[in-house]
Amino acid sequence: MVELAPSPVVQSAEIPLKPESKRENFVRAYRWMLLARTLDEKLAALYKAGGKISGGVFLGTGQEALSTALGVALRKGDVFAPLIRDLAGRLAFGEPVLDATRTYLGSRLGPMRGRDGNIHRGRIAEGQMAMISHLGAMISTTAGVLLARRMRGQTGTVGAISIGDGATSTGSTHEGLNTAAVEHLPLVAVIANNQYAYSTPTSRQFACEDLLDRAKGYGYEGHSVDGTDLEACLEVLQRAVDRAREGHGPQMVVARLLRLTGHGLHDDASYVDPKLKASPVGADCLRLAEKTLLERRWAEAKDLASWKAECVKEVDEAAAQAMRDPAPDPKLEDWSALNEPEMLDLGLATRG
Amino acid sequence: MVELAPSPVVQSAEIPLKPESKRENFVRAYRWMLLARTLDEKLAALYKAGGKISGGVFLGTGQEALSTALGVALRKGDVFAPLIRDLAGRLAFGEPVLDATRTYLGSRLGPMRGRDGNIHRGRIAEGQMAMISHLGAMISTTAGVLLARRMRGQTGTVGAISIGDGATSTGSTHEGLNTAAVEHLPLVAVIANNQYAYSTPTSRQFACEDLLDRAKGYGYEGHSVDGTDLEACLEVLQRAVDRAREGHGPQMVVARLLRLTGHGLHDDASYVDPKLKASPVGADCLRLAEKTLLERRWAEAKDLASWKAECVKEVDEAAAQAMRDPAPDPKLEDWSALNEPEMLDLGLATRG
Amino acid sequence: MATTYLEAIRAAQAKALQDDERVFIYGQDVGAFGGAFKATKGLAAAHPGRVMDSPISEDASIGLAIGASIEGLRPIVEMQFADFSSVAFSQIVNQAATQFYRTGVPCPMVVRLPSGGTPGGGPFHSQCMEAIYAHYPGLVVMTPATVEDAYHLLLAAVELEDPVIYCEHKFLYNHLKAERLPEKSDLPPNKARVARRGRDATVVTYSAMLHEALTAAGDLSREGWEIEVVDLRVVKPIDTETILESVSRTGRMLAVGESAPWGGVTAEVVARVAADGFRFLDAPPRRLACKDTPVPYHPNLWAAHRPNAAEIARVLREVLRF
Amino acid sequence: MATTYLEAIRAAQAKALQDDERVFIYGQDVGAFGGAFKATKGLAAAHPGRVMDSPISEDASIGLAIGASIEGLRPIVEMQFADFSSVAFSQIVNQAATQFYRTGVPCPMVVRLPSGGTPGGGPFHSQCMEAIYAHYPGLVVMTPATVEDAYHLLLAAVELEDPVIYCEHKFLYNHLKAERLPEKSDLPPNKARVARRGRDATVVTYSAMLHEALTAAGDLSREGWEIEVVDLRVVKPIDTETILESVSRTGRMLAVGESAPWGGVTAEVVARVAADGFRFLDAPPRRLACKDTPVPYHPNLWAAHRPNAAEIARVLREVLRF
Ligand SMILES: Cc1ncc(C[n+]2csc(CCOP(=O)(O)OP(=O)(O)O)c2C)c(N)n1
Ligand SMILES: Cc1ncc(C[n+]2csc(CCOP(=O)(O)OP(=O)(O)O)c2C)c(N)n1
Ligand SMILES: [Mg+2]
Ligand SMILES: [Mg+2]
Repeated sequence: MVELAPSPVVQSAEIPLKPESKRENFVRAYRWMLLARTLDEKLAALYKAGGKISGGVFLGTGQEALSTALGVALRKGDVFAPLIRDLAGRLAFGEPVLDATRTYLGSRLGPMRGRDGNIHRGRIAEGQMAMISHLGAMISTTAGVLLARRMRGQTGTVGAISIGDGATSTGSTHEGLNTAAVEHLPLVAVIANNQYAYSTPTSRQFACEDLLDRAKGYGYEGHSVDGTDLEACLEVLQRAVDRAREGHGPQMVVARLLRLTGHGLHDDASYVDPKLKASPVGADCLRLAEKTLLERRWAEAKDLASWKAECVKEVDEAAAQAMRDPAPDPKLEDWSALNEPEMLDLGLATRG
Repeated sequence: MVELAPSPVVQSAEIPLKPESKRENFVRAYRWMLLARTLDEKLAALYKAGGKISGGVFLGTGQEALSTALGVALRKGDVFAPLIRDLAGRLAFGEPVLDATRTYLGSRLGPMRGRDGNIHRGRIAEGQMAMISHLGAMISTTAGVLLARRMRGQTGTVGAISIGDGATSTGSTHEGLNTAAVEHLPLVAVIANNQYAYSTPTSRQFACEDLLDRAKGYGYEGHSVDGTDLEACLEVLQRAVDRAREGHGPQMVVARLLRLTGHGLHDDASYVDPKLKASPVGADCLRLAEKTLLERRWAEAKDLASWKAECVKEVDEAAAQAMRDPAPDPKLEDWSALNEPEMLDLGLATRG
Repeated sequence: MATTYLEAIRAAQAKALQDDERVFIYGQDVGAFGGAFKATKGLAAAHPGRVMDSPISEDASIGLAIGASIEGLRPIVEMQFADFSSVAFSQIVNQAATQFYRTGVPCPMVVRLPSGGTPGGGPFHSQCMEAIYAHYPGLVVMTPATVEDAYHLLLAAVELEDPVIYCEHKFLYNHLKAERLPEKSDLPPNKARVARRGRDATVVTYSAMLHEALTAAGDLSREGWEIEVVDLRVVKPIDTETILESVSRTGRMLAVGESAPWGGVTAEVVARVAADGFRFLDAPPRRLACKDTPVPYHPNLWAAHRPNAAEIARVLREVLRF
Repeated sequence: MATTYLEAIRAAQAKALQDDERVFIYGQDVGAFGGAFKATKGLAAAHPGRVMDSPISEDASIGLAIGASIEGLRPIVEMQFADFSSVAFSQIVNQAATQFYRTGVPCPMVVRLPSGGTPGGGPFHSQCMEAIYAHYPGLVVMTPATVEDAYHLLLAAVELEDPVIYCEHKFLYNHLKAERLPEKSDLPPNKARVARRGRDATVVTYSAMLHEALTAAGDLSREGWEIEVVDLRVVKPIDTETILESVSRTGRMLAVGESAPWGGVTAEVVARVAADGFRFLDAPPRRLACKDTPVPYHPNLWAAHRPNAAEIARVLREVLRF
């Protein structure tokens, strides 16, 4: 996908959009969504083929509009702590496709060097946080990055964190959200309410009418959005990111959508309520975006086809590259969890 | 204080109060407050005398109206997880004065047998939870008691938990409050916003305008109350407890007041903003209640004096008793943390 | 039809629900879905209202179980992975573990921890936390290595009047099979098992490492060595008696565990043998643990990170030749 | 004027703030109030904006420090009591400890844990958690026993490119005094100290127990025994070399720690000595820990719960007479 210019949305934060740029914006976002969907499909195929991918594969199917909208609303230099369904947002924020394929396919050359896997990848120097599994943990960590920047006098930066409806129940999420508010940090907390946490419906997760009701209780500005609607997502996420950047303190975005896949690929999601699937919340944001593109004549069917072909090509190349890469070699590892073992390690040799 | 009949407020949950019972109610509550204040004063004197009390002493000064109101609104058979400033509520809920003096003064005969101290005391069989220090931990535990009762078909029971403004920041509080809501349990969560958590003002604790804003986000019915006003407290706490008992799910009460003492007796609280002290929030609920009693002719000065004398007598006797009690003796301890050590313990004898 | 280790865990829970109306199960996705690993499959349907999905709130889940326990019920809490019990750590070690000592009111409950490494599991889905919980007074920590023990220890855990941390090993879930589940255990829960008789050295181990040790013992027997293998079954309290009895006959010992090398069960076992069985020892007691890093994700690295049969055999040869 | 252990901790933080602009302090009541124990007294005024009160959110406080650390700052987080770090356990062991290994980005930060028992402290204000954190790969765990070490190890902790759990003992805060704080430490942070030279047996210990051990050694010297006392200073990594060197001369050893008897530093030390110093041992290596219950509140019980000089002397006599 080298043809794409660097995300122009950076400017959109400063200059109101002209009608042309609205189209440009939408098309660009759509193409990130398409790339993410294509990569997810590839990973699914590789996983199902067996033997190529170790560990779980967690797809973002149905959440690409929301995730992309966040990714494009952020600028280079911002910080982004994605969660498991944020492939689209990662790509839009600047993560190379090769980082994903390398991590999933066990290349030694991926950002985690085989030490951690799959969705846990990140590049801290690029502001791409490398999540730990414990849901909510990355919120305070992202707040810490923002606090450090403020202490050093660096301004204009935004941090974004992404969580699901289920993760709202963790103590870590609560403490992280609250701490960011106390520090009045430019944090954007995006909650993808995709109706399930693994198999657990929201009725077993919280008892409020709308998760957005929590915004006030934390002292966040709140934004609601239909997560199936790319246009709405682009607008709302941009607004939230802008508000944070302009110093209005932390922002909470709650999106309604449905997870259109199992929790992971091992899960057939047979427990998902068919009524939800049939309802508007169950719509596929990618298909809706395509409909919009065609209806508004922002693209023709052949454009869609050729963009898809480009995505397939990029993804296939990245997968092929990752498979040619060397695997991690235990003999090349230093097997130290400390950065300065030489300074401290005297005889921690209880292995054999 | 044996003269006091068992709290008649049990009935008030069923029968609307007649004007006479309003007075009775107020007087009874005032006398619990007075007893708590008297006991707190005694403990403070003993602590300052030195050598008599080990560990910290945390007073409820200024929070007696709120705490008492909760204690009297509960019935025998309910569950109450008090926090550090709830001496008044404990007494009103049925804790003997001797439990407090024995625990503070290191008697072996106290409910904790010297194994845990002071504010950590409790009698689980009486529904008096024995708190651990970790703020928020008792919320889910109280929810668990309520859940167990419901599973066994026991109805009509209410559980109450008490926390401070500072404790709202813990993950444990969040998880506990949310879990109770998901289970729609008859829990009453009383938040005493006394403006400080140790030395930390609320501005460093949360960024919402009012902690009550959190009620909606958790799906609680919310109640606000002026914690300096006994009458208001009696009314609001009774309403909250009634609503929970009648099946309306968890209730949140947020009280405004000021901690009129140090965090513990070791703390002179010199950091407390003098403006707050001078403001209505800084009023002493006990003095206000006395004013009301006199103004309404519900009592005369000599009644107050004689009630006080009774309290002093009861407290002095309990303190004297506790001091005559034997201290814990390590030789009489079995030094086992397991209930069935004999079943499992084979050779855990690494001591010497 | 053979029963797997995982099926044994499910069967034990089914029996506990059946036999004891105080029992209930609580945890993420344990209800209709049957749990992330299917350890509670079918139980919600068979016991309506007694197998409940929790929010993603491990701290509150343990707190809730403590409350239910002191109120007379017998909760079994499933953690989705042992690793996530870290956010319930305070409730486990500070409240559940201290309840009986502080108040005199027992706190019987079982916390099931799907533990241990599998290829691709990575740093947050592979942890062994038995040593963490064993360090705290007031907890019993079980680490079944066999299908039979998975079943009988879990039943014993439910019956015990104390909080039990039950560490079930994910690597064994479907790998390990038994012909049938015996009605009764051949051993009470407080005894270690001599899993293989030997003469020349003793390996003390537990959980998945038992099988690596047995393989190593098999390999060494072809070299003429007879290795005795002791399966601890329960790591707190530890059955020191059985260990010492074994070492008194073999004179040599190696402790093997999958968790981190600083501390852990291996340190505890070696320290006990050194203190109480010094006179039996003909060679230094040794330890084998995983490497001192987080559990790596990639299967190549994972395989090198954990102890395995070849390495156990290698160290045993050193012990034997001392 | 003499400096206390607590003042040394404050002085080290003052110096770190002064010398390194990346340093900041974060924790409950550490700002204007100066901390529950006054370990940060005056620092907020001297360094505006760099000593910050946190909400009561230990998990978020550690998470925040991790974020600031990977962004290039050097946070010092004060836990009000070590016991409350239990609610930040996951962030410490799962995020701070794994950060460098997983990402290659170092995570230098210091978590100060006011640790250990005092009369009346009770189960939740007395814990020693060094063994819990030492078990996890990726952390350095310091346990200063002297005023000088309180100062120099804290400065070393701030400089180190790894996360450090700094266990300061509350019992020593005001009891322990030194004439002056030397400019430089006589030892690098990776070396244990021979705190007392001896010939007949070695006590390996750390933190507050050092002083009990020294008292015991003094008492035994009046009986004609010369006890060597090794102060570990840092319990992860452990300086095995110094321990073995000592045991090679004395032939006997006792490990003493204040924390719980299952596992802990004492198990790790005995296991190392047994494995690597077996040939030096003339008697079984022994351990002494607290009793296997929560730390009791009442001073009578507390005094019997922890090891003390008399008991150390008693066990040492057994070791000596073996
Ligand atoms: C503290 C914690 N407990 C349990 C898990 C296991 N887990 C991983 S994802 C998940 C469900 C998350 O649901 P949600 O937050 O709604 O995100 P979604 O998968 O729907 O995108 C669970 C329970 C975890 N990662 N962390
Ligand atoms: C998890 C946790 N962290 C820290 C503490 C130490 N601590 C005890 S009371 C307290 C302040 C509590 O403030 P608040 O909740 O407002 O109650 P108040 O004292 O004002 O009644 C703190 C920080 C604790 N008990 N638990
Ligand atoms: Mg979800
Ligand atoms: Mg307060």
